[in-house]
Amino acid sequence: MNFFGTLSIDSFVQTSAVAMGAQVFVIVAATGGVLWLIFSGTLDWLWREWLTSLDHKRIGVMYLILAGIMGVRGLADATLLRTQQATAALPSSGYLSAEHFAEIFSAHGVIMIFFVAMPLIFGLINLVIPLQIRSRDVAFPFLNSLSLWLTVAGALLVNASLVVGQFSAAGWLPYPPLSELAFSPGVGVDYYIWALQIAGVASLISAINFLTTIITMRTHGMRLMHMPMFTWTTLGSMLLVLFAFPLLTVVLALLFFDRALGMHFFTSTLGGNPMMFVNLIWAWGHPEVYILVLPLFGVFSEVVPTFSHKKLFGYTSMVVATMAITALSFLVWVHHFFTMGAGANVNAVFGIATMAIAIPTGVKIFNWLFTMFRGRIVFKTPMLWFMGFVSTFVIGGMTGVLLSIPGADYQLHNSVFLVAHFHNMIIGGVVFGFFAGFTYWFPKFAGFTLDERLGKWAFWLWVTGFLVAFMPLYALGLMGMTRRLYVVDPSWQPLLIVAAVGLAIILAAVAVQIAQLVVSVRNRERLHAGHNPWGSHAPEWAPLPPVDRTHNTGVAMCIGALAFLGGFGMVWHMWWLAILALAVSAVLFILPPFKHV
Amino acid sequence: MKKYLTGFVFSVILTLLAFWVVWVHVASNHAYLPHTFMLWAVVAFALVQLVVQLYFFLDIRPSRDSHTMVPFLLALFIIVVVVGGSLWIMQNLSHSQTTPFRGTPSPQNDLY
Amino acid sequence: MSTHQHNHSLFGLWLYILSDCVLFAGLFATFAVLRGQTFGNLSGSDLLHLSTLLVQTLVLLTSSMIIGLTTQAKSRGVILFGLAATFILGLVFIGFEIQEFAGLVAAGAGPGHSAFLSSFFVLVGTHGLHVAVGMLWMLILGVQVWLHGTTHAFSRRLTMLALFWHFLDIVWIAIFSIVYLLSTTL
Amino acid sequence: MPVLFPHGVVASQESALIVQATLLMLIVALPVFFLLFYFAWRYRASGRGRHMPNWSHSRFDELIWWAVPIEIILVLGALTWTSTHMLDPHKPLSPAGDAMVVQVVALPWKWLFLYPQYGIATLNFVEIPTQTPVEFQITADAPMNSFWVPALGGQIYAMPGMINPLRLSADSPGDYHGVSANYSGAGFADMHFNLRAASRDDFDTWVASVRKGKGVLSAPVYSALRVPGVAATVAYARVQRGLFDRIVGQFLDAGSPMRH
Repeated sequence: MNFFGTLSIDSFVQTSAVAMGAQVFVIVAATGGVLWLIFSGTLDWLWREWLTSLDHKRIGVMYLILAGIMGVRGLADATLLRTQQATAALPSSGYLSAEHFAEIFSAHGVIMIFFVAMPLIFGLINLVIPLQIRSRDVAFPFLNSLSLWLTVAGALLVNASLVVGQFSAAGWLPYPPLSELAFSPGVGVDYYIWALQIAGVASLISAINFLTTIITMRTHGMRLMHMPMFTWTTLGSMLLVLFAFPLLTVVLALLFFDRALGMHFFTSTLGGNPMMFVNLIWAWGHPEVYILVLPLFGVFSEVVPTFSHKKLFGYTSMVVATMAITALSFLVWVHHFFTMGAGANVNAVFGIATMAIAIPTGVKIFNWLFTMFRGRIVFKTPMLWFMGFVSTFVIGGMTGVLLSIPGADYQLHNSVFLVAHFHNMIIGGVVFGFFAGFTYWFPKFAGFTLDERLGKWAFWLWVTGFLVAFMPLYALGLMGMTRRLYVVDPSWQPLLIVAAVGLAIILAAVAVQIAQLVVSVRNRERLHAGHNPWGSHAPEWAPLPPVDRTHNTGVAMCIGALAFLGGFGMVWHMWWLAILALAVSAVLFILPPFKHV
Repeated sequence: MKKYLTGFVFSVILTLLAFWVVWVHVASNHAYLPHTFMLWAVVAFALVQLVVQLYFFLDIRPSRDSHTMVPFLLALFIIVVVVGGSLWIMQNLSHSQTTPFRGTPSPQNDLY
Repeated sequence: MSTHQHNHSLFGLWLYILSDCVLFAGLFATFAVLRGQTFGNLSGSDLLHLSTLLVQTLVLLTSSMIIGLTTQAKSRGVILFGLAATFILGLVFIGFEIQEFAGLVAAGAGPGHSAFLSSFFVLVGTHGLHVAVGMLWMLILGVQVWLHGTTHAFSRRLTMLALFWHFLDIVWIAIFSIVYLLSTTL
Repeated sequence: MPVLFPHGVVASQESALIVQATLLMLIVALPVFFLLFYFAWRYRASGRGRHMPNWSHSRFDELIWWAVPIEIILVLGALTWTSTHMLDPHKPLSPAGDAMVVQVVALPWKWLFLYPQYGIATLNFVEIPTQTPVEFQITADAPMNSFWVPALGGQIYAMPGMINPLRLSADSPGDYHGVSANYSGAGFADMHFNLRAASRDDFDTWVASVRKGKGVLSAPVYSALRVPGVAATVAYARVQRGLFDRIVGQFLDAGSPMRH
């Protein structure tokens, strides 16, 4: 038994210049960051005020910072993908190898979903939910901190793969048998499994935490049907996490057993069934989409009334629609694999169930529109994001319904039409929704608003960039271009170049947003906002009594660090390390109750 | 106190009944009790025991507060959907795709 | 600790248990799909040993009742006795399971030998792992009550443990019925 | 745009379905766009629109936007049910059962086509007669792939141990692009093939010319194809008997009752 498992000095050798560049960058950035912290003397402050904090607001901010950092990584991946496809029209093969391209598109998807979108919504939820239900904090502050640090551990594992070994090259959902040992012998898929396994546990803990908070800690007199819409949609989203993530845990564990212990769940040999993986992972994967988008629906239900100076139209309908979406999202997962060969009955039933989700979603949109009706609409940036959201989301919704008709899906599935569709939903829904919520609630926490002029610039650049980057992909899909191609047919090149320009515009938008933050902080005196700058009637804006400082603990962060080590041990088959990390975490987790019995 | 003992007695009886059915079936070399009867009997005993334990051990009853019941019912719904759905889908997938040589002997591969 | 905290933790645990039920549902679905894939190795009916299984089942059932009764007890001695009894019964249960697994592996029917065996080992093993975690929890509570006696926080934790343990017994109903007893219908 | 301007009966039905469904959805989508921008303009703060800050529900209005989407989805649902059964890739195109059979094996990273009725095989290209229903029987000896010829009709997955049927037919002679649509490893981008649809006479001439060739698809030749890599186009004059069955059968359990 080797002490270092399968890890050897060769594991550090990267094959391409781009990969080596990334490796050096991560090492330099990590050591640079740590050295700066130590020598600038901020480490102590950081530790005391932030890293060990159990305050939901600070945890929320740290989630957002994590999402920001990982977002930069995800965008860098996107840039590599877009430039490769724009330049690699045959006979040219671009600058990335097929394997490296595959690693990048896999990492891009994983990072954007698990380490950008999820932290973004958990960040917002952490910041706002306790204020909205007017409770002192969440139900389990320690578990809240633990969730954060486990998510960070997962994110670190993904980035560690840049330095040691490589990341999965089997796509963001690694279908077997490609992801089995026979076809993916490296550690890439194992990194994937453990990064997601750890982040998945974090999400599950958060879900329990926020459900308990919302159900048991609402302020006196706030009945369920008095809850603000953001609280309602968060409730729906967290119920989905609670019941969907165990399926992810199962499917990843089984894949790991196949790979590490020679079992046969999803292999094509000895009776394993790869289709079962596809079935199970989408039983998680579809609800996951609604986990991401539901809270942002809630954000718009807060933003639209505020800026229309009017009450939200059809509160009861909104609640019913939210819960309908929650329940329906568990009934549709087959639409991700209509083309696997199930019979017409199965496909039709799940196709129709999928379309049914368009009903409550449509109702929500009409309710927002009729909140604007006979209002006094002020177009501050959050409201602009809403306009951008509806305009793009309706397109995405229509293409989504197309994909849910099996007969049409046979021609659209796995093409870049599909890629355009889900980016349409995630960017138009989740990203724009987040920006609306972020701009809207920012003054509540910072005491000043964000610069409006730069905000509007960012908005227009984002919308333009999005349209330029993704509308061509719809057309390319209809031209028969499949996803995940590292070299492309020359006839597709012009539109791919347009898409790359679109990405450049999005990058410019992100740059403007960073500038907006910096400028706003510098002009905070001028942008100073009272306790309720938008004149909202929602409960989170009412002044709160000062909160007594919660006590701090570094235990959660230590468990996070151990989870990273344990995951690393699992990836490299250093079983002793994994067991040790688990045992120490268990002790750390068990000990506190002994102290205050 | 009483509820645990009642639940226990009921559970023991139901367990023994389920085992007895299978035992009769096995001991008679599958002659007694048809397959389908046994299948439904075992499933029925399990379901009843499930309800018994939920009721007597976990205190799950319709009068419980909605905080407990709503997530419970939702979980039940999802379990039915996931298990039932998976079985239906997987069954359908393997039925609608044909595999060759019905009944022919094993293709022990002399291929390679 | 206030009764408020009591509600939180118990409700949180309840949510966790429901979530865990879905985890088991995933494993059951996998088992059901793969159970015919024996590839010449042992099949479900080969694994059925009615007498051992009955003993195992009754042991777990009894332990579930005992932990339930223990939550009603007031004195430290009775509680310690209840915890110890449950722990020992859990140990017996796990012992049977380890014996079964070891026997299978020795007979060349380990989890890597067919899809059916993989799904069998993982489903039953996951339940066993939960039982082991429950026993660790019991051990911790035992030490706590031994050191500090029964406090309010302690009885909250004991209630939670009992809830968890009952849940494991319920999962076992599904396992002995579906995995073992129904294997004869295959 | 082969998806919207197809050359096969199946693809034509599928593209018609795409167009129909899109038009149906516009019934909701266009009003949404109109209302969004109209309300935004009409009720802007500096505008003259009436302000009713407390008007927040109207049972009648809400009924309309629950009812209208429900009805559209009912229509779309009916369309989905019928079209899914009509376009079921497993359903024969003609009732007579006179389809030509092409067995397809997705290999790492090439496509192998066997013509059981003619005893020939081709690698990385396939030829079929026009105006004839063709039944592709698709399997894989590789990770999951998806067999897709956009101009002729929708795709279906190629998986080890399974035979997934896909019925297509070409209206007019021509060369159509075929691809794998499901990522299957490093050589995935090279996993495309040309599908040539030729008139019956040209097709028969082609078959005869292939038969005159030398290449034999024997077990050793097939073993070499299983090695991951990209390959050129090849035509085989003869094929070892039972090859396809054994390719599929290697993943199956002979004694298992689950085998159908």
